[in-house]
Amino acid sequence: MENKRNKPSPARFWMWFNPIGRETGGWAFILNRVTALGLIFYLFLHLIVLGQLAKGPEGYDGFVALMHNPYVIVGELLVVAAGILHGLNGIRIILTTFGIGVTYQKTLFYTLMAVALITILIFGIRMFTA
Amino acid sequence: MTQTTASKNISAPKYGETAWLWLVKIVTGPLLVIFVLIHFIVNHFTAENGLLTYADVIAYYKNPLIPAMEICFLAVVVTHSLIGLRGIILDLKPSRSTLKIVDWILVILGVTAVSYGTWLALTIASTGI
Amino acid sequence: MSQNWNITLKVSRQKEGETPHFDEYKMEVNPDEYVLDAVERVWAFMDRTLCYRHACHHSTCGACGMRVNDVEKLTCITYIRDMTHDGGTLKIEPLRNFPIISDLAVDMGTLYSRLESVGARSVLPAPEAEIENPPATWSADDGQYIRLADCIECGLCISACPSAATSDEYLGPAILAGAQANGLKRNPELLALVDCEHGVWRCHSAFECTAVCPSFVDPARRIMDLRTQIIKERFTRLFHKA
Amino acid sequence: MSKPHAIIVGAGFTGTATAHDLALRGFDVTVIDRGDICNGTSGRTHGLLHCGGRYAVKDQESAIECIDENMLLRKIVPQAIEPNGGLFIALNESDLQYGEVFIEGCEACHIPIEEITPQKALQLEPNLNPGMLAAFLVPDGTFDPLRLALSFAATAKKNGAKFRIYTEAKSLILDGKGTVVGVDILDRASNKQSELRGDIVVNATGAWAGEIAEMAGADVPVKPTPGVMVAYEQRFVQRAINRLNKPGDGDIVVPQRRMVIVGTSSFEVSDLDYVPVFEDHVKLMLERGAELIPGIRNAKVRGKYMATRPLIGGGMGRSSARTFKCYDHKETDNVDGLVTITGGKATTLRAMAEKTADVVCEKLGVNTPCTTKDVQLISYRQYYSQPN
Repeated sequence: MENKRNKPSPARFWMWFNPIGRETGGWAFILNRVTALGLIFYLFLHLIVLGQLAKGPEGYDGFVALMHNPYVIVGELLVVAAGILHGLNGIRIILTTFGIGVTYQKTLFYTLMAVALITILIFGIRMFTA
Repeated sequence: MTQTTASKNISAPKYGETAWLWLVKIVTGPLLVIFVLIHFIVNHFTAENGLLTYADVIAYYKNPLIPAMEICFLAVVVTHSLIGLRGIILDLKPSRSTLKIVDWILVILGVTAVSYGTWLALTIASTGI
Repeated sequence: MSQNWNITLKVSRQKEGETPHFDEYKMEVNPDEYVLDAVERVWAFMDRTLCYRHACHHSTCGACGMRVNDVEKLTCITYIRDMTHDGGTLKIEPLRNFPIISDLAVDMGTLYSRLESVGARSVLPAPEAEIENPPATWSADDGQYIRLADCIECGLCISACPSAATSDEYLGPAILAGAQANGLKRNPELLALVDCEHGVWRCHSAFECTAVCPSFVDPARRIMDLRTQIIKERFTRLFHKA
Repeated sequence: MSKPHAIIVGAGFTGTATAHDLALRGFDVTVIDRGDICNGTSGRTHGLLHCGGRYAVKDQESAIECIDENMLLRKIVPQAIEPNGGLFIALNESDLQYGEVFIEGCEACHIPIEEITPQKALQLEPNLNPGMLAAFLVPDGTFDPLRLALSFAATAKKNGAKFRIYTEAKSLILDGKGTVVGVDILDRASNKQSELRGDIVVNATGAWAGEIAEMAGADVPVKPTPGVMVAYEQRFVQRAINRLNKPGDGDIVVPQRRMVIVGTSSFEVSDLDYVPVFEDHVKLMLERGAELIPGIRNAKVRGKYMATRPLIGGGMGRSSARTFKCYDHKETDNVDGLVTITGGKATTLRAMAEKTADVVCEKLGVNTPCTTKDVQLISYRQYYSQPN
């Protein structure tokens, strides 16, 4: 009587992103995975876009002109935010992984996220006022 | 005697070996934080309003330290992200053969990205001269 | 003192060949009763077809793990008061990541077999069983006291772990914790098991295992400790190659 | 036609142990239970592996069974037992007086006890009531209820026994001549009914034994007697602590993982399937437990629960003997093909199984002796990996 109901399966990958009933560490995991995927996507997009530089001044300057679009700036802010969140959360993972602050991992997470929020805010203000 | 068994288990290469990969990911993480910081600080000080024109970028790349740093940055960020991506794919329970293919794709992708980036940085740096 | 509450139990039901659905049962409870008492009353007085696992009713056997309002709980020690309110609902579901036998009963076979394969010991001498804050005046020969160690093999951690949701090959928190407690130094053969693609490196530090563990095991800490041990051992090997 | 088929109803202590015994004697064994292993009384014991001291004065038959089985279980199933010993402590004059008959009783039942000074007892167990007047070291132990049963079940499975859990006995099949020839079963996981035929049906349902026997018109004089237990969130002692007096309410404290469990009370019920945990009994456990270990008063409650003992014989509550009894219903009710085992307690599960298997073998003319005294049980976890 092979029973497959409720068994782990790759098809249930959305469970990674399900925050219902989860705790601090679980939210941190979701945040980290979402930002990781976003940043990987951005990394390759960024490389392709920078290829414009090789085409000389016309291509690049034309492209930069497009970048002043406020929607694009919001997108850029998202990238910056993702980088900050992933980076600071990464610090928590490294520390706990070597046994440092395991018992304080929740406090650590909240502190780092507070720092992240402030930094993102500063970046946001600068980017929209520049 | 326990030592010999330990060494046997530990040194026997296993496919999907992740101890070293994991360590590389852990080490490249803080490196990236540092790189990003440098990137922003240097960016901010060398170009007042950011690298917004082609000319700015060319001027920025005149300092030979800049393309060197950017290439290192790229290598580290590609390594970190592709090891991370492999970690996520591992969660999807790939078969041994699938994982082998995934590994090859990731390696090719990584090498291509870094070579392309290096070529790009060097091209820009040489344009300026 | 405490007034009774009227609550609704929303119980996940699934017999062989059926698709899962919820059945609702309204009942009056004392909020200081346990969730398992309410489930047991559904079976005793309302619906004899309900299947669920339970045995010791005091957090020793690990049989009664369920998801209560989306959180993994050992239902025999979970007060109804802590999970809902007067007029509220208790949503009861089986643990995730285990095959369902029927309704709330799941098959723990893989968990038990894997715990066996890492030699997780259920009975240990007291000092090895890591009692935090032991009585101040323990005598020197405490080593003779054998005690049933803390992991009750309830599977809550496996159900809560995001890495375990997509791959049944990942050993999972309870098993890695069992290996750590058993000791890599004492059992070097365990290295091969925990240091591989389905072992400690698949943990993504979500700490959910520790958050839901009802029994002081702290699997996340143990997984972190295994990693440090393995990396240290690898460096030692690297520089002592014969 | 080769092997006789025994159906065991109930997968608690007696059911799993009897399955183990019969499997070793070459039977085809099928165990059915409406729940999982140990979902009834067995799972909910406090886990005291009795040395017999508790019964040494009034119920020496039980006491001797206990000490013999205690020593045996330590050898055959160490994976589920903490052999840490126990203490009987006296707190007042009445306890001290009881101490005298206790010593005699233990001698008569060959239970090795050692009187130690209260100072020495406090050295061993610093959390005991410092006002104790006398203390005796005894060879008690503690066991993990589910894992003890699983060890027997695993070994039975290894020897070919089959376990059908979530399978309820709806009725007994009679052949028209008053002989039980099988069980009508309901697979509760699939909601399918079917017939299970066997050469003998063993009713190992403990407190529920009367209900099953009645299906064949047979009678079992079992008196279900629930008791309340309370688990506290600190392991105050390493040994089982007993009050040195006649068995009474809340006079045992048993360490279990990071807890201690105080038990038990004693009352009677009519509906066995759900017995509430009465608050006044919980309070009584606290009061009585705190007499033995004052720290309990400030400890957090981890669990409150109850279990229904299957008491047999004519007595009331605590005065009933704690020994077990095996009924061949051919002799008691002229119903063939049905054997009931009930009474007793966890400590004597192996002996109960031996007795039951002896009766079954005699009825079916099987001549294989019992070997469970010498067979080491396999890991409880293998219950899940052994083929079913």
